[in-house]
Amino acid sequence: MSGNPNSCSSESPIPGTSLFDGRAAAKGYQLNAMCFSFNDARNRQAFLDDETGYCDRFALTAEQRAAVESRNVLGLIAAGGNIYYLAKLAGIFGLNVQDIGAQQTGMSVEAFKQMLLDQACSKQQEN
Amino acid sequence: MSGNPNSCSSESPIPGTSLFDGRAAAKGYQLNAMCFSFNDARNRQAFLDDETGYCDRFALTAEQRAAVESRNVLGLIAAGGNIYYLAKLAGIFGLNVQDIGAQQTGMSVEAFKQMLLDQACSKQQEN
Amino acid sequence: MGGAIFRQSQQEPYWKPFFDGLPPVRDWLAETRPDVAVCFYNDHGLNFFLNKMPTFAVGAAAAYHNADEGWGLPVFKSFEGHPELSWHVIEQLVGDEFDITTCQSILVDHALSIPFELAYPDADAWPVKLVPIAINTVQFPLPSPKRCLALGRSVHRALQSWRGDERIVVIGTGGLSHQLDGERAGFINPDYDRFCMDNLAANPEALVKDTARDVVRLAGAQGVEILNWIAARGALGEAMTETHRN
Amino acid sequence: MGGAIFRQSQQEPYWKPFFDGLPPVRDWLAETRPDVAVCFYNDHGLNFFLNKMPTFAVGAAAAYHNADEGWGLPVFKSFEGHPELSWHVIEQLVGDEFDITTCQSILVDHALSIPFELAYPDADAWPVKLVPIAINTVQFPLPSPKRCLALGRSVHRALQSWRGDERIVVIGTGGLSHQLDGERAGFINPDYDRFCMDNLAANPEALVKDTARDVVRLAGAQGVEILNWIAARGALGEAMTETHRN
Ligand SMILES: [Fe+3]
Ligand SMILES: [Fe+3]
Repeated sequence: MSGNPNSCSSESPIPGTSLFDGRAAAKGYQLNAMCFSFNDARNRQAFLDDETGYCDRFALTAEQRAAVESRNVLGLIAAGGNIYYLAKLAGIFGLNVQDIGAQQTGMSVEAFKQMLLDQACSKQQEN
Repeated sequence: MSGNPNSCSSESPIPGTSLFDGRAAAKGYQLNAMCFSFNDARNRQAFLDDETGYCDRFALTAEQRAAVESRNVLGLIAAGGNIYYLAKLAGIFGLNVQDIGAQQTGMSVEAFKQMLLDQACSKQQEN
Repeated sequence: MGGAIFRQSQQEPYWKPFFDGLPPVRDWLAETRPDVAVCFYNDHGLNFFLNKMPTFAVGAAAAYHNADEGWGLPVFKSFEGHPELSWHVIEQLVGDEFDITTCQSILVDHALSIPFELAYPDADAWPVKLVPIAINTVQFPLPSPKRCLALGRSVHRALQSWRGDERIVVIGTGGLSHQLDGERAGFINPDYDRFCMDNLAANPEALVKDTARDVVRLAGAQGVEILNWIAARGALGEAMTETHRN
Repeated sequence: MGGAIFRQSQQEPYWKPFFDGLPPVRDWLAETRPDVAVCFYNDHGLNFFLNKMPTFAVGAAAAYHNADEGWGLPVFKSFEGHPELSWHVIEQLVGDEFDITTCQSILVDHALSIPFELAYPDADAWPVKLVPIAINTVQFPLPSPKRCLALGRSVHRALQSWRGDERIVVIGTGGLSHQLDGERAGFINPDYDRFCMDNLAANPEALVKDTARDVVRLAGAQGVEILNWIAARGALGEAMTETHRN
C-alpha cells in the first residue's frame, strides 16, 4: 500500500496474528466442523448436555479438547480453530466479542473496552 | 477448432442436444435435487415404496412428475433434468446407458447398439 | 445504476457515531428506489464450510433465507432473488475467466442482512431483489485485492449489458480495519481506514497494490473484509461520485 | 514427473479394443513408480450438487472415499491424500488468479476411481497418494478449454516448485466424444477424437481454440470431459513426449 505510512509489504510474521491458512485448516478441521454444527440449536444443546461425548463425535484432538475444556480462545486458535466458526462456540460459552478480546489480550473486559474506545476517539478527533 | 473439418464455431443450436445452462438448472432444480438424493440407498427405497409421496417431498412440478411417471428421458431433460443426476433415476428404473439411448433416439435397443458398433468400427477401419 | 457502500460494525461500541450516518443513505435509497441489489459479502460460517470453500460464490436462487447462526442473533427477513440477472452475471464472469462457484441454494448471513436492516429500517419486506456474491475472507489463500477489483469490474460489464430496466444498486458489506482473534484482538488502524475511504471512490487502484496478507497486517485479521468493498467498487464502473461518507 | 493420460468408457461396447491398450500403461507405471497422482476429473453427481457447483475444485483431504453413486457400481477403494502438496498447489492457483473451491472433504466418483482400477488391477491399496482436481462439466457456463489449459499450467508451476522428492504422475480422465442425452444420444465423432489425440501432446493450443459450446457440438454433450485432458496436458508442462496411444 504505497499511500499509507504504515505500509510494510513483506512475508514477515504479523504480531499477535495467526493467518488461517492450509496448515491451520488441516489441523483444525474437526474442531471447526464441530463449531459449524452449532448453527443448529439441537447441536448446541447436545454439546451442553454432554460436552465430552459431543467432542468425541467430532474426534477432536487432545489439544483441541483441552482448549475447549479451558474455554481458552488462544488455545482454540493454536489448535486450528477459525474465528468465524469459533464465534459459535464462544456464543455457547456466553462470551461476546469484548469478552474474547479481553481474554486473548490478557486485559480485563473493562480495560479492553476502554482500549477500543480510545482508538475510536483518537479516530474521531483526527477526522 | 481450426484443424478439424467438422468445425463450426457458432451460437446456433446443436441438433438433438440441449445445453444444461442456467435456465435449465433453475427449471430443473427440484428434479435434480431428487435425483441427487438417490445416492443414498434408503432414498431409492423410499422412492420405490411411494413414488408420488417422494416426488411430493421434493415439490416436483407437474411437468417433472409427468416425465417421471412415464419414464420418459427426453421429457425429464425438457423438464430441466441433468443427465449426470438423471442417471441415478434411470438406474432405479433399471435403464442402462443403451436403454436410455434407444429410448431417446426412438430406436430399438438392438438398433442403438448396432449404431454404436458401426461408428466404432468405422473408427477402427480409419485408424 | 447507483452505488451505496456502507458498513456493519455496530457490535463494537466505538461505532455508535456511525448510526448517525445512516439517514443520508436512507434518503438516497428513497430517492433512487433501486429494484435489485448486487451485494458483495463474506459468509461468517453459516453457508460455507471448509469441506467446500469457494473463492467466489454467486447466488442464483429464487429466494435467499437467513438462519440461526449459533450465537443468538434474530433470524433476518428473506430476500427474493433475481435468477435471470444472477445467471447473466454468471455468464459474464465465467466468460471473463472467473472460476466462480454457482449457488442455487444459499443461506445469507447477518453480514449481508444487517446492512439492509439499517438501510430499510421500516420495511416489512425488502424492496429490492438480491444477487449475492460471496468472497472468501475465511481461509488463506484469499483472493488478492487486485483480483477482487477485477471481479467487480466483470460484474459491472454484466450490469451494463443487462437489458432489463431495473435500477440496480451495488452494495459492499463488512468492516474496515478490525481484528477479533489473537493477541492483537481489538486492533484497528484509523490511518488505513482513512486511506481506504479517501481512495475507494476516485482511485481504487491504490487499494489493490497490497496483497491480502498486507491487508491483514494493515487492517487486522478481519479487516480483509475490505475485499468486499473493493469488489463492489469495481462493480460500479470507472466513473463514480462519492455522495456520502460517514 | 511423468505423464499418463488414459480414458474410461468401458460401458460402450465399441471400446472393448481399448482394454488391450492398458498393458503398456501398466508397464510404464511399474517402471516409473509414481508416488503421487494429480488427477483431473469431473464429478458425476456424487460430491457436488447445483446448490454449490464449483468451476474448479481442488481436494486437500487426508483421505478420499468413493461412495454409493446410485446406479449399482461397486464402491471403489479409498485414496490416501497428500494435503501438503494439495495446499502447495492451491497457493499457486490462487496466486495465479484461479478462483478455485478448496475441498477438505470430498467424495471421489467412479470416473476418478476406474482409471486407477485399470492402471493398477492387482493393487490391494493404491500405490499413489491423490491430489484430485475437479472441473465442472455439468452445468453451463463451463470453463473454456483455454482456461482449463491455463489451470493445468498453473498446476505445473506448482509441481515444479514442490520441494519434495516424490515422483508425481498427472492423470486426465473422462471420455472423448460421446453423448448420453437428447435425440443425438450415441453420437461420437472419430474425426474430432483423432484431432485431439494428434494434437494433445505436441500442440495443445489447437484444442483450446474452441469454446466449450463448440466442444459439445463436435464431441457430444459429454465430450466436454475432454476439458480434464486439456487441463492434465497443461499440468505436464511444455515439453512432452507421447509414449503410448490406444
Ligand atoms: Fe465480519
Ligand atoms: Fe463421464
